Amino acid sequence: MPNVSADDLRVRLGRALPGVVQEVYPLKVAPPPAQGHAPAAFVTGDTLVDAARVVDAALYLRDVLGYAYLSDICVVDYLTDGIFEVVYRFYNVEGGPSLALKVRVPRENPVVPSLTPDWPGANFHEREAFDLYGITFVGHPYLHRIYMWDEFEGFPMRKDFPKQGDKYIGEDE
Amino acid sequence: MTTETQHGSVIVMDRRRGKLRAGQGLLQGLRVVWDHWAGSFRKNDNFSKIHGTFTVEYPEERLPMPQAYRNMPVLLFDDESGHELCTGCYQCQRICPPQVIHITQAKDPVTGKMVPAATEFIIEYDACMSCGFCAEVCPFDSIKMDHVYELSTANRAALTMRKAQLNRSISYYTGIAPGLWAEVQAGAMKKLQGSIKRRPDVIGLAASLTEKIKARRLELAAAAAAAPAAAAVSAPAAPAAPAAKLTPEEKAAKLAAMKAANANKGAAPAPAEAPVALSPADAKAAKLAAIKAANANKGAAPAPAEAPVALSPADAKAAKLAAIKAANAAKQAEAAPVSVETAVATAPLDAKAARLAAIKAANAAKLAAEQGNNE
Amino acid sequence: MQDVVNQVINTSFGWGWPSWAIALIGYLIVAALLFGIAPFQMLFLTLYERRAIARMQDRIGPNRVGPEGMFQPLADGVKIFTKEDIVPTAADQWVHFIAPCVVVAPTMFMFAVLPWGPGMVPVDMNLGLLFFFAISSVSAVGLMMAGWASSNKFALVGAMRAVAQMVSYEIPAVLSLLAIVLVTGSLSIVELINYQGGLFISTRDVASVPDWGLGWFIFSPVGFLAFIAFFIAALAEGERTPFDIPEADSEIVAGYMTEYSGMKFGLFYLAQYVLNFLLCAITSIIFFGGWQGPGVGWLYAQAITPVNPQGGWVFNVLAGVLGVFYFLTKTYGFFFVMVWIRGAYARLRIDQLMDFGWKFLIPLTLVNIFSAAIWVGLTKWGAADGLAFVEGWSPLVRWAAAFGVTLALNLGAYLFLARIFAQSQDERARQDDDVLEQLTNVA
Amino acid sequence: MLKTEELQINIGPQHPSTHGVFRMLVTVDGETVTDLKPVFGYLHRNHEQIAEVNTYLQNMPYTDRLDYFNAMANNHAYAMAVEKLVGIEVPERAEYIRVLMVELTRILNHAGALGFLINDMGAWQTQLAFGMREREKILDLFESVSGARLMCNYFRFGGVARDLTADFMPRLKDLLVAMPAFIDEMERLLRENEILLQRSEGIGILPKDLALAYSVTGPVLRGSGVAYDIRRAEPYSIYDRLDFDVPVGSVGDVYDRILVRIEEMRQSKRIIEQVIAQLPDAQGGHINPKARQNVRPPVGDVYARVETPKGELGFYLVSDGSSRPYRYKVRAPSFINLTPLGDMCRGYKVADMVVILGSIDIVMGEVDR
Repeated sequence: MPNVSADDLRVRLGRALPGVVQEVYPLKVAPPPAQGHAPAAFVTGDTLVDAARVVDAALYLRDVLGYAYLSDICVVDYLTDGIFEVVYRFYNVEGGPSLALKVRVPRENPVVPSLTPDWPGANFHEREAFDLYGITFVGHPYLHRIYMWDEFEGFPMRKDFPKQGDKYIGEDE
Repeated sequence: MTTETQHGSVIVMDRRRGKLRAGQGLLQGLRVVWDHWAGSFRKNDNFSKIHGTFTVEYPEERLPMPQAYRNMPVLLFDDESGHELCTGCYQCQRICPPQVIHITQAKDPVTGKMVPAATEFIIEYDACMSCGFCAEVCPFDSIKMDHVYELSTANRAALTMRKAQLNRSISYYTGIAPGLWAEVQAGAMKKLQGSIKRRPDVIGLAASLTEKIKARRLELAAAAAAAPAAAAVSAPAAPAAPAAKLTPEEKAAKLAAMKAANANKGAAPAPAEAPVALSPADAKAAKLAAIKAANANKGAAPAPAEAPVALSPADAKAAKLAAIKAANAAKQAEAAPVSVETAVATAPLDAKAARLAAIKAANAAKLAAEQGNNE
Repeated sequence: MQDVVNQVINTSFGWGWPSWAIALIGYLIVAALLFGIAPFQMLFLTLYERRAIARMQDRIGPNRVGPEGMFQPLADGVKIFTKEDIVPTAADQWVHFIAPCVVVAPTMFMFAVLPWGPGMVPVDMNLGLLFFFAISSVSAVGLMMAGWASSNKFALVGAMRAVAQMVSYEIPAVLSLLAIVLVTGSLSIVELINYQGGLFISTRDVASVPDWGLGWFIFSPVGFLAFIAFFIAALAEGERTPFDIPEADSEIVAGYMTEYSGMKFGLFYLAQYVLNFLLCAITSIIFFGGWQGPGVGWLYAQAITPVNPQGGWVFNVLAGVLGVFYFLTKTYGFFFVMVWIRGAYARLRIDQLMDFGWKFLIPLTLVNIFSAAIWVGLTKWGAADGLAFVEGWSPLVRWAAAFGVTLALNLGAYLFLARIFAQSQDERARQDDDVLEQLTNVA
Repeated sequence: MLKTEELQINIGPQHPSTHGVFRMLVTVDGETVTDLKPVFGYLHRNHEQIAEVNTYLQNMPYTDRLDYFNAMANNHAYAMAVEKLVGIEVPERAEYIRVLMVELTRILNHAGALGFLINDMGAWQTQLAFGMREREKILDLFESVSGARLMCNYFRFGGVARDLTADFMPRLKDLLVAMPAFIDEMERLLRENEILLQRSEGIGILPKDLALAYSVTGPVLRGSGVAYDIRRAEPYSIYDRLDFDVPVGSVGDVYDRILVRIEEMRQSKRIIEQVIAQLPDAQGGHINPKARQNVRPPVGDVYARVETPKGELGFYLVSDGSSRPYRYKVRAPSFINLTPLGDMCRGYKVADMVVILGSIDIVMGEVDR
C-alpha cells in the first residue's frame, strides 16, 4: 500500500506547486498561565498550505498521489494566535495512513475556497464549519447553517462565544 | 471473483441473477415465519435457541441483575458501628461528568478542623448519567452503584437525593453484589477504621443514628435540668445508670436499635428512636418495638412507626427535630405532621420513667460509641 | 331462517300467519343479528391478528386485559370512543364527516348475500356474486372523499393510491370468479355452494361420487388458479400487506386516515376489518365450499325444507350449527393466512403493484377463463353442443381428461408469465444511464 | 406525457420512518422525487463544546451517546485517540476484549439496521423482532461486563474498565451457536424474497466513483464496490492478526447494502471465534496498571479512527497541555453518509426514498451531535 509521509508530501508539493507550501510557525495554543512555566508551543508536523490555493493542493493529492478519499474537514480556533486552522484529511483507498493539509486564516475574515465542487463529500463538512465557526467557503453551492436554525446569531464553537448567559440560554443557566 | 490479501479476501456479493423467480422466495419467507409461530408456544430460555417466545412479562417476572449492573450511586455505611465509609474527599465530585455530586465536608465542632466525613452529600439523580465513574474513583469504596431501577416519580425535586436517602448498609450492598464487595472488603474496612479514629463522636454516622444521638444530647440537657426528686424516684433504676459496662438488656436494646436503624435505611429517622426510648423498660419489648418499627417502616407507613416515640415527653423535642429531618428526607410529605402531633399529643405521659430511660440510653449510647472506637 | 320462523309460528303454535308477516319477521331478525355480529367480528379479528402476529415474532401479544387479553379490543373500543374528534380547520367539514359512513355502509350491505349455513342466507339473490362485488367497490368513493376532504398531502396521496388499487384489482378478482361462474353456470352464491358437494370431484361433474360435501373448486386446476388469483386480489381489496400501500405507514403516515381521530378513525378500522372478514368468507365460500362439509348435507336432508316438509326441526338446528362451524373455521383460517402473509412480507411499491395486477394477474385469469371453458366443454357438453367425441366417455374419464388438460394449460401459463414478468422487472430494476446522469451535485 | 404540478412534502421531523427527528424536504412530481434536501440539527447539543469543558476521561461516557446503537465502537475510537496522544500501551488481553466487544457491536447493529430497513419497506416488524432478539442477547453480555446495556462506558485509557466475568464465555459460546441459524434465517427472509427484490434491486444506486467523491463510509461505500475497510486498510488494534473477508457489492443499490451487511455479520462471527481461540488468559491484565486515567497529554494533535458498523468514526483531538482537550472533533459516519441522500433519491419514488434512507442506516444522535 502507498505510504507518503507528511515531510515527503511537503517536499513533493513544494516541487510540484511552487508557492503553495507555507513555512510552519509555532502556535502558543493556550495563553501562558499566570504562574508556572507555559506549556510548549505547538509545531505541527503536517503540511501547511496557502489558503488561496488549497484546492490546487487537494487536487494534486487526489490526482497525482491518489489520495482521493477526503475523510474529514476540521476547524480549530486558536484564539490566542488569532487564527483559524482548517485541517483537511485525505486517505488513499489502497490503504495506509492519512495525509493532512492545514490552512490558516485570520479570525477577522476567515475565507477559504470550497472543495465541494470537486468533492461533493465536502458539502456537509464545510456547512458545519460555516455553521459553528463562521468560516466562509467561496464557491460552496449551498452555504447555509446545518445544525443551528437559520436565525441563530453568532458561531457557537468559537472560543469567544459566551458559554453562559447569552440571549438563547438565558442568565439562569 | 475474489482478490486475495494477507488475511482473508475481498468477496463480491453474488446477486443470484438470472434464475427463475416464480414465488419460491415468498414460500421460503412463509416457511420461516411459520416455524417461529409453531415454536412460539415454548419459552426461549437460553442463548443457543432462536425459536420460542422471549418475552419477559415485566412486573411479574424480572431479569436477574448482573453484579456489575449500575444504575444510581449510593453511599455505604457500616452495619455494626453505623459509620459511613465516605470521608468527603471530593474525588467523585471532581470526576462526575455531569457534575451532579455536591459534598460538604464535616468540621470538628471543637477545633474546627476538617474531619474525614461528609456532613451533607447530595446527588441529583435526575441529571445523573450513571456512568459509574464515582464508584470507580472512590478510594474508600464508599460510593457504589445501586441496582434499583424503578425511580420514576411525579415530582422532580424528589430526585435530588440527600445523604439520609443515599445511605445504604454494607449488608445491603453485599446482598446485591457479593463478588464485587468481596474484592474490596478488606481494604475498605481498614481505611474505615482509620478514618473513624479521626472523627469526633457523632460525625460521620449514618443519618438515622446521628438523629438518634442528637436527640439523646437534648435529653441529657433536659435530665440535667430535672429536679433531684426525679433522681430520688429514679433510685430503683439508678444502679444501672452509672454502670461502666453494658447490661445484657441494654446490649440487646442497642442491637435492636441497630436493627431498626438498618431496617429503615434513612427513610424516616424517627422509628430508630423506638428501641432506645423503650430500652429501660425491658429489652424484649425493645426488640419487639424494633421489629414492629422495622416492619411498619418497610410498609412505608410512618404513623405506626412513630408510635413508640410518643411514650417519652422529652422525646417530643427530639421527635420534632426528627420529624423536620423526616420532612426533608421522607418522600411523602405528610409523614412529618403526623409524627409531630402524635409526639406532642401523648407528651405528658409518665415523665419520670422516660427521663430515666433517656439517661440510661444516653450512657448506653456513649459506651457503645466508645466501644466502637476501641475495637 | 324463514322456514324456521314458519315452523315455530305456524306449525308449533298453529297461528297461521300470512307469509309476508313471516318473511318480515325473518328479515328483521336476520338484519338485527347481522348488525350485531359485524362489529364483534371486527373486535375479535383485531385481537386475533395481534395475538397471531405476536406469536410469529416470538412475542406473546396483548394478554393483560381479561383472560388472555380477551377484553383488549373492548378496551381499545372504549379508548377510541372517548378520544377527542379533531377536524382540521382547512378540511371540508361535511365531506370529512360523511366519508367514514360511506366507507362503512357497503360492507354492511355485503352481509346480505352471505350464506352462513344450509338455508341460512339472508337474501338468496340469483345475482349474489355480482351484488357482492358491485357493493364492495362503492367504498372506494368513501376513501377518495376522506383523502380529499382532509386537505392533507399524505391523505390525498393515500386516497389516490387507494382508489387506483381498488379499481385495478376489481378486475382480476371478478375475472377469476368468472371462471367459476362458467363452470357452475350460475351467479347465485347458494347455487355455487350447492355445486361443491361430493368428494374431491363435484357431484355435478360426476354424479357417482359420494356426497361428503368435499367437492370443492380448490381441487380442480381451474379452481386452484382462480383461488390464487382471487386471494391475491382480495389482499389488495382489503388493503392487506403486501398491498397495504394506501396506508403505508412508513411512507405516507396513515394514508387517507391521517387526519381522522376518535370514532371516525374507528369506523375506518371497522370497515377495513369487516371487509377483510367478508373477503375471507367469500373465498371460503367460492373455493372451499362455504358450509359444505362432511355431514351437513345429510343432516339438512333430514331437516324441514320447502322440499321435504315433514322432517325434524332438530335437524335444522344441527345442520345449521355444523354448517356455520365449518364456514367460520374456513373463514378464520383464511384470515390467519392473511396475518401470516403480513408477518412475512414487505410492501410493494404502487407502480409495482399496478404492474403485478395488469401484467401478471389479469393475463393469468384470462388464461384461466379459457381453461374453464375447456373444463365445461369436456365435462358437460355433448354432441348437441358439437363435442361428439366425448359422448362415448364415462363421466370419470371426461373429468380426468378435463383435469389433465386444464392442469397442463394453467401450469404452463403460470411459469411462462412468471418468467416474462420477472424479466420485465429486472429490466425496470437495471438502472439505465439517463437516471445515472441525473445524479449531479446536490445543491 | 401530461404536464403535472410539483408538490413539496415535508417528511418529518415527526414521521414513522425517519430514524429520529430528521426532516426531508422533498419535491415530488406525482410519486417521483425530483429534489430532496435533508434538514437536521433538531438533536444538536454541541457535543464538541461539552467535550472541551470536560476532562479527557469525562468525555468517555459522552461518546456512548453519539451512536447509541454501538457505544462500544465509539469508546474504542476515543480511547485509541487519547492513547495515541499520550502514548499509552494497551495490554494484549485488553486489545482482544476490545475487539470482541466491537465485533459483537457490529453484529447487533447490523441485525437492527436490517430489521429497520425491512420495516421501512413495510414489513410488519417481524424481521426487526428477530434482529432485536439477538440484539438483546448481546446486550445482556454487555451488561454483565460493563454494567449497562446501551451506554456501556466500558473502555478506559490503556484497557477496559472490568475484566470478563466468569459466566461471560459460556454465554458467548451459546450465542455463537444461535448466530449462524439467525443469520441464515435472515438471509432466507431477505435474499430471495421476490417482493424484497423488487423493492431493493436497482434502488438508490450510488456508483463507485460517486461514492468515493461523496466520501461515504462503511457498508454504503462497500456496497458500491469499493473494498475499503479500515480494519484492513489501516489495521489498528489487533486486526492485522485476524482473518476476515471484506464483502463488497457490485451495483451499489439497496440490495447490495443488504447483502454486504448480512455477510459482515458472518465475518464478525468469524472474528469473534478467532478472538475466543487466541484470547490470552487473565494474567495478561485487562488494563495497563501504569496508565493514569486523568491524563495530561503533551501539546499536539492526533486523529484516530475505527471502522464502526456504520463506517469510519474518527476523533481529532488537539491538546494544549492541560487536562481538558483544546479541540475535540468527531467525524461521524452517519453524518457523512447522509451527504449523497439527495442524489441517491432523485428520480425514484417516494416509497424508495424511505428505503434508501433506511439502507444508509443513520443514527441521529451521531448526525446531530
